[in-house]
Amino acid sequence: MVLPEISIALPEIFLAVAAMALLMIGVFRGNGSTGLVSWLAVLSIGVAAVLVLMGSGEAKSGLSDLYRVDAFSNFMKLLALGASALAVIMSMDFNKREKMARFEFPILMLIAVLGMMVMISAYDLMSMYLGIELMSLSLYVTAAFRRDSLRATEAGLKYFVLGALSSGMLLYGASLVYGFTGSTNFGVIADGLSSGRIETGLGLLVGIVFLIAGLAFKVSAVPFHMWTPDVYEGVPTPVTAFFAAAPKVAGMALFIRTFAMPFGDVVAQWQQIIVFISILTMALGAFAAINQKNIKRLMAYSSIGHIGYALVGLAAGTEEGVRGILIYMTLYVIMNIGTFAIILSMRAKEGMVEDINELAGLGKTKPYMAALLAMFMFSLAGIPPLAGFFGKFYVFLAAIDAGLYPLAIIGLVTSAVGAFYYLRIVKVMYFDEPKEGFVPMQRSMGVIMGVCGVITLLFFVYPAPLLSSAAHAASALFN
Amino acid sequence: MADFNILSWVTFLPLAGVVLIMLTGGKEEVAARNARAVALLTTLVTFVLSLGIWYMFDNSQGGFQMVEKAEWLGGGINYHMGVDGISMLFIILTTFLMPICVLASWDAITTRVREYMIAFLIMETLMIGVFCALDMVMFYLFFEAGLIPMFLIIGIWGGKNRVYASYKFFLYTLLGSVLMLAAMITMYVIAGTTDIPTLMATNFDSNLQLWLWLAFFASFAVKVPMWPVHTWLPDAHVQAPTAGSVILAGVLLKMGGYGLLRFSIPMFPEASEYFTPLVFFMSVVAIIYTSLVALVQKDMKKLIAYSSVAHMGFITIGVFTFTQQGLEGGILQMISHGIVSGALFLCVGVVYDRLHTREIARYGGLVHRMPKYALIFMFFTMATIGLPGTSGFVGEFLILVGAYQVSTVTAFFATTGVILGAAYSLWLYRRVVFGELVKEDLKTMLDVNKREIAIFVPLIAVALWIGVYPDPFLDVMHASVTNLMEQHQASMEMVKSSLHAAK
Amino acid sequence: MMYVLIVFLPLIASLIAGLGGRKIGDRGSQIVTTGAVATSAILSWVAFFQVAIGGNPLTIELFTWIDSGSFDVSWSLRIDTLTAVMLVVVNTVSSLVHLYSIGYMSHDPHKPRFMAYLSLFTFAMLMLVTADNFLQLYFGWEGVGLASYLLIGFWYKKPSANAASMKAFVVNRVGDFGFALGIMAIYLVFDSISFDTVFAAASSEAGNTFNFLGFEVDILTTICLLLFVGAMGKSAQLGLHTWLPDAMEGPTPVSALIHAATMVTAGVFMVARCSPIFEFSPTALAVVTVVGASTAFFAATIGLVQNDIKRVIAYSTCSQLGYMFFAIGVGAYPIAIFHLFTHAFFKALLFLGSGSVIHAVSDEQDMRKMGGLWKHIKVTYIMMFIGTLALTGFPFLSGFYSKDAIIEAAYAFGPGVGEYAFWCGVGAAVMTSFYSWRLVFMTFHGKPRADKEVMSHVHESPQVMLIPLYVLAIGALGAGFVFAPYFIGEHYKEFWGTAIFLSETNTVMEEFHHPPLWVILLPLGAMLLGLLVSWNMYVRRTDIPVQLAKTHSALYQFLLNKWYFDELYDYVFVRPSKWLGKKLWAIGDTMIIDGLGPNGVAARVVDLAKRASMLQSGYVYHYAFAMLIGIAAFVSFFFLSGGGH
Amino acid sequence: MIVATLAFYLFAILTVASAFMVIASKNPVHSVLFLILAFFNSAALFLLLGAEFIAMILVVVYVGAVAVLFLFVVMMLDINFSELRQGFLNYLPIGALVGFILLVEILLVVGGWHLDPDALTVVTAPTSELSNMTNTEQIGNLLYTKYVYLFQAAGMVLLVAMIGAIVLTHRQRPGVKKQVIADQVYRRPEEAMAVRKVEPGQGV
Amino acid sequence: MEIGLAHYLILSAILLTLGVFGIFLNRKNVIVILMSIELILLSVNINLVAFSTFLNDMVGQVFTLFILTVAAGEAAIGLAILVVYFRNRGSIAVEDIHHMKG
Repeated sequence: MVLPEISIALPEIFLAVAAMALLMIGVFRGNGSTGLVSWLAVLSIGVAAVLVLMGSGEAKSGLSDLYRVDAFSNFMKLLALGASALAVIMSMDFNKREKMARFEFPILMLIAVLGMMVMISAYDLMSMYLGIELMSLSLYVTAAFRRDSLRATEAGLKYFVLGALSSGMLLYGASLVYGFTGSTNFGVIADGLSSGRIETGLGLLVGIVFLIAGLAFKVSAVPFHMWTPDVYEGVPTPVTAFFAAAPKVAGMALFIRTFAMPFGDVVAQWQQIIVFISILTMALGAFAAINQKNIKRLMAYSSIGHIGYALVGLAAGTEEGVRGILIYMTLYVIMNIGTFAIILSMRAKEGMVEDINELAGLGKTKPYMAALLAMFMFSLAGIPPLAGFFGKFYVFLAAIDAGLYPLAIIGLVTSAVGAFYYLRIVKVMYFDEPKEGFVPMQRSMGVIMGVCGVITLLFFVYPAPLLSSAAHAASALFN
Repeated sequence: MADFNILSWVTFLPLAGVVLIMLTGGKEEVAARNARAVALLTTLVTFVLSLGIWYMFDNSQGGFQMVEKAEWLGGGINYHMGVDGISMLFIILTTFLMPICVLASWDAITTRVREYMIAFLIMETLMIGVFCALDMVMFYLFFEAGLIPMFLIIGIWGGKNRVYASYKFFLYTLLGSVLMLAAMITMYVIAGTTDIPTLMATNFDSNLQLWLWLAFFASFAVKVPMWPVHTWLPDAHVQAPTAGSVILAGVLLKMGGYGLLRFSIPMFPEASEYFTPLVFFMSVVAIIYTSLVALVQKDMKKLIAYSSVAHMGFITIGVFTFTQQGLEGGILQMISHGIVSGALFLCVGVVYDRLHTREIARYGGLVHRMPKYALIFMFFTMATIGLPGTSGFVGEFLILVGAYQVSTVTAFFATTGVILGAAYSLWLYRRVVFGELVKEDLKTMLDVNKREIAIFVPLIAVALWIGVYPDPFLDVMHASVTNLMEQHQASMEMVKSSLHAAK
Repeated sequence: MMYVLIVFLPLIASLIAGLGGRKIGDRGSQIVTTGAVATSAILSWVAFFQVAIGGNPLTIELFTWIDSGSFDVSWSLRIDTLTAVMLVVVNTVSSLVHLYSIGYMSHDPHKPRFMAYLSLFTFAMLMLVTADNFLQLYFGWEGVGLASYLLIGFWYKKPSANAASMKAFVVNRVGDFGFALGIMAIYLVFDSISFDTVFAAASSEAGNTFNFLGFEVDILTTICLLLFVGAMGKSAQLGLHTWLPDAMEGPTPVSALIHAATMVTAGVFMVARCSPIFEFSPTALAVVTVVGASTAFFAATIGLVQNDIKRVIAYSTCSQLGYMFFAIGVGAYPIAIFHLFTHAFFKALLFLGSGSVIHAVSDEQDMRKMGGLWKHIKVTYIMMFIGTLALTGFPFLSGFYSKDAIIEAAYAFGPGVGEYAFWCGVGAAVMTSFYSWRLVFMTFHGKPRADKEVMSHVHESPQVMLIPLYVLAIGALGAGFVFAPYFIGEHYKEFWGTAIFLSETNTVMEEFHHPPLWVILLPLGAMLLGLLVSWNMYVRRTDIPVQLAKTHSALYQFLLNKWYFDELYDYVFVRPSKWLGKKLWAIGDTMIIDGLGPNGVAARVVDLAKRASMLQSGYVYHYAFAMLIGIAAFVSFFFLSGGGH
Repeated sequence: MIVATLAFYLFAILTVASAFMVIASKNPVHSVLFLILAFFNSAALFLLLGAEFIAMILVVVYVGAVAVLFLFVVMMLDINFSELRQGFLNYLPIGALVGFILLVEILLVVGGWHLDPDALTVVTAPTSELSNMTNTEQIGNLLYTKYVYLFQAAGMVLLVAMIGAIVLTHRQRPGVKKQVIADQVYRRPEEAMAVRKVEPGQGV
Repeated sequence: MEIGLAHYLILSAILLTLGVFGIFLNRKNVIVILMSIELILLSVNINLVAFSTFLNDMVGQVFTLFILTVAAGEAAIGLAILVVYFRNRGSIAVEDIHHMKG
């Protein structure tokens, strides 16, 4: 068990080494090196992405069966890596401007990414736990990174307390699963369940419930979502942007893998719970956002709602469902990054602003930015032909294919309710009288929002690459 | 010409205009002037090109023509375009109204002209796309996407209460169409494709048909709009800028009727048959109810908006008679209503541009200062009343003839709408145009200028043409409508025979 | 070609005058329109002799109109005797009215518009009478409605004119409502709406039934009654007559042309045209008789007390139309058309004459402010006198031939509705005579009641106005005498040819020639009675009317207010509609639909949104508790649903 | 056997009681101390179960490091305990109800656990007889071979914890003199001292 | 009476419940919440070790070891965050932590 075994974890190993190397650079060169470290972090993520791509596409488990690499994991890893890289880029300028530029920040993000990679490839309850903790601990720290801000530290504290509670729940679930199946390995559990060697008693189901609680917390599904709005609002905006994208991807990947692989054969048992969670999540996301005045908080509820839609695909419990989630999450990440690039550019003379009303008249003062934001909002609302629509389409396709008509209809209705608050932003930008405009934005932000915008707008022209790779990735879980 | 994908060209040509407008910069005034010119040019070229569709159209063929097909989303969801006798005229209607809309906004829109024109051109692409699409997902794409530019048009360039109206418009229609989306997905799951011609030939289970029909109806009824889901329309119309109202009344409402023709009837024949009484009831209520409401309106646009609801009630009746006259009348009436009510909104726009109010009581005696305007307005008032010789009559009468064959009660009550229609339209005309010219600010109003005449003349010409010699229009429809009816009858026969077998 | 010209010349003239009126000027448009219509009139006479007297009807198909399945309609000109008669009436009167208008409207600033409207009307009327299918008939029908609307409201400054024009249009629409339903029923039954097809097939449907509004009813009766509703609207029959008196708000030439001679007779024409259907429905004919007779009587009663000179004539028209209808009802279509023909002359004469009077007294229409005018406008006086004689059925004038024939036909029809019609007719004749002479006496005789200023300006009308009077007077004097043999006399069968269909059982046309003597004398007596009473009250002892009005004030008011029809309709239809409209708007739309629908839902959504964000209290322990509740709920779910195994 | 049973009950009851006191005592210092007690008792329970290494680690790591860290922080934050509000009871009924339901349900579930003979066949790393290998050895054997990658990952977690703790709490106060070794090393004689020729009799 | 697995599981369940109670019934200060979390982790550990023993499987104990390691790190970070929060707010009372809500 020497080199061949390692190769499947090459990107992760590279990231770990890179993180430590950057740490040393940072330590030796001090905070003046933040920019350098950030770019190097982006570079490392890029290299990791290349390594992921270079790995063979076929599914295999390794590292003593703790780890699995397949088309699904590759898809999700690339997504998480991409989202993280953009988040790092977006954070640089902000951090410098807000005087919180410290070299540990990109390193923590890098380690969080490492955690996500471990989560995505986890094939054992233990690797799952360690992945989650690696990611979460980094995130707790980044949340409170702006340690002189009351709001950020409060957010960090809340996030930490609830996150720790949730991992406690997850662990308790894991222990029950271990006890009632006799193994922590996904493959063994799956075999046991499908062969009928392990009976699906209440004990296992309660274990699954606790597992769901832990995982649902990570993707912020109702009723385990409560941390999300407060944390999104409190933490520095680039961190919010980061939180809203990559960890969700990783959490969702883990959610899918856990429920498609070890518990794939007991769909009927957990399906109703996921359906229930999904409905609650969609509804809460749609309703609670209506009253928000802070755009970050609004985006928090928006992301809750979107997770609800993605969970619709999981509730279907089919390959189509997973494909739907993959498409959904990809488009969600793109729209979200784009939106946050704009939020990060909401800078008045006095500094950053987060009130939605500050956007008033943006259609006049900054027409292109407004157009992009409007597009993201319509896309998030799922209005065709923008990309967001296709995500919803495939998710609900899976739900209806699985016969979950009420779920699909409730979901679609809540999406109409949700459109209400997305429209409000458009309304503020275009229908209201202009306020004083924002200061010019940074070029990198412009590029990011522009690219995301183009993808969002023109996705419908050439959707095939995403659709086929998502289908390929989904099929890896169901064979 | 064989390889020339004319439908795609017509559909996406307006986007070229969008790009051009985006490229033209410069000072606000210059940019605005350029935007207007480009928009006008683009819409005109599109119109001319769309006439090519008509030229190439084979009247004797009942199926889809000029079909284009390409791989798109995969899994039976393709880029598929084509026209038949039902959809072709709507495309022409759209391209015909667009240059008029651009002209109508020439002076009326002074702020953000570039964005305005861009919104309109995008709107045009989407509207044409709706009528060309032969794939449900594509249809839905175009159908829904139209909400965005319209929302902006109402919200940015609209009247005082525009925010409420635009929200109402957007959310009302969105809520209706998400149900349609659910139904579309269900159909896709069953049939494995979203290809419209294939789905037309697919037989859905009777029970399921009812649900699917209702879901589609939810969307189309809102769009049409039918009573009691019509309340968004008066608000949207009142607040929208003139050209927005024209498009709204002229084309957007037609999408609902077109959808019924394209989906509900051919795909769910049994359900359509089953729900016909409901549709008739709703339509008749719409006709009488909204006519009465129109009678007491104080706002010109609101009155016309309510009259639109009543007219659309006729159309839904016609469509659901499943008779040749009813169906053809319904289609023709949609075209006619597109032109006539559009023209009426333009008429309102003319005086609104001058006095900036739509309150009926603020007007009176306009004929003294604006005889040409009075004549034009009179013509369209008569056309909306359905005076024989104008387009409004032919469609309306065919619908009623069709309805009479199916249900005399429906025809009877629908015909009462003819009386009420005359009452509210003439009442409006009388209050605005006739009477003594007493209000000071009216005394300086100018008659329609050349640009405005250029807007109205084509509309009058077409309205008269359809009224006097509608054959070219009807000829286009015959084959397709016959096709539709035969399909419908065949499936009804099948149901009957299977019922017999079951017994 | 000639026939096409007859129909379309007025349209072309109308377009030239209407759209190019400013270019060619007042004079130009007058010449164009009058010339065109006059040409049409001359051609019409040619046509009359070719078709009616010569007996070769023909149909010219122009081009397809609507073609949808078996619903196939063309624009075409059907010229048979009935049409030819109507062409003559329409074009003759119309060209005279055009000519008259040149004088009458000489002070009006909108002459081209007026002329254009008149020609437009003429065109529509011609389309109506030349129709060879029901839809074209409907086209003309609505077209004349439009022209009538435009002309009544010609003086758009006057609110009363605007109201009257709208009323005319809407009330006519009510009639059209029935007409349209009738056409649809015809199409349903016969699968065609072309006259030839329908008339040929009518007999085969006799006695069959179909479902209408949920009732099984006789097909032909239903169709006939529906069509008759249309005729009632256009011809101002009892119930739908209210618009006609108000229509007098229009310029007087319009009243003469449209509301006396031509348009209002369209209903009569239509029913006559449909004789092949009506003949198979005795029930429908009975209804026509009763309505016609009642109208004749009813309108005459109102005419007794009216003070507006034009309104008197208007009610007279209404009453005369009633005559025509009950003539049809008893099966005497030729007589009805004959009365239509003669009536056109003398009624137009009366209207134009009264127009001349109004013109003379500075646009005053109230007869109470006239009197003693005969010395000042002698020509007009004579003309009016001739018209009155003709109307009241003075022997050997035109009215005598047609009106008496109607009364006799009613008698000949026999008991029941015939008898009712007969007595109504006689009663109406008395009153006709009374109010017609009353008009003459009040206007021309006695002391002048106008003020000095007006009297000093009284003057005879110009020649351009008088020439039409002369021509019409000739018609009023001689039309009956000349044409009676053709229309209703021994040649009537050859004359009408296939244009009018009489069933085999219908022998009225034979029988009315041989009534008892008292029946022949009765109308004459009625006329004399009316004349005498009128002379007594308005020339000899002018205090009687006042006293009568006082002693029978209820009756007087009842008549003066036109049996309170307008008030009744206002109360039953107009107000409730408006009230309902308001309520539907305020309660239906705003409160219920919007309240429960979008606004209500939006409000609930916002409420829910508030609640949802209240859940987010900010306290960590609440959040943790929510998680706990979630877990507890899911675990309980498994326990309750017996999950596992 | 009875000794083992008694021992279990003793330690179990003590664990529960001290756990209860952790959340119930007013003074957080007491809470920490009860926590330590709970850990000790659990360690004893682990011994009863034969997990010696875990028991030891629990005492060493948990009591020795984590609990003491808690204690440090409690002391350091210098909280005025009298001001801490007591809101324990007004929230109790519903919370207790939900918690109680959950507890009962879990008890019902775990009470129904029985050893599935089949399940044993899937065991990943069977425990060997005590005579062959000690518990510590077994763990070591697994940890450094099979689970070495997770072990490394755990190391990363600790690294994060370290970075995090430093990033968050480490402050450089101005005016505090710190030893900068590099500076000291790089210090050259020329900077530190100057050789002056002192003219005799004139002083410096 | 034989001490079976169930006994340990019941003990663990009680500890879990106590830990959970400690989190949401506690109004005093955040440190107690952190301690409650430690209790929950303890209950998990008891579970795992018990299962490990009764399944004759070492994996449970290895898992426990990882949990202990991670828990230590978690505690460190948790306390660090608590400290920075205290520096900003001057209080760690649970009820004071509700700056953001809605």
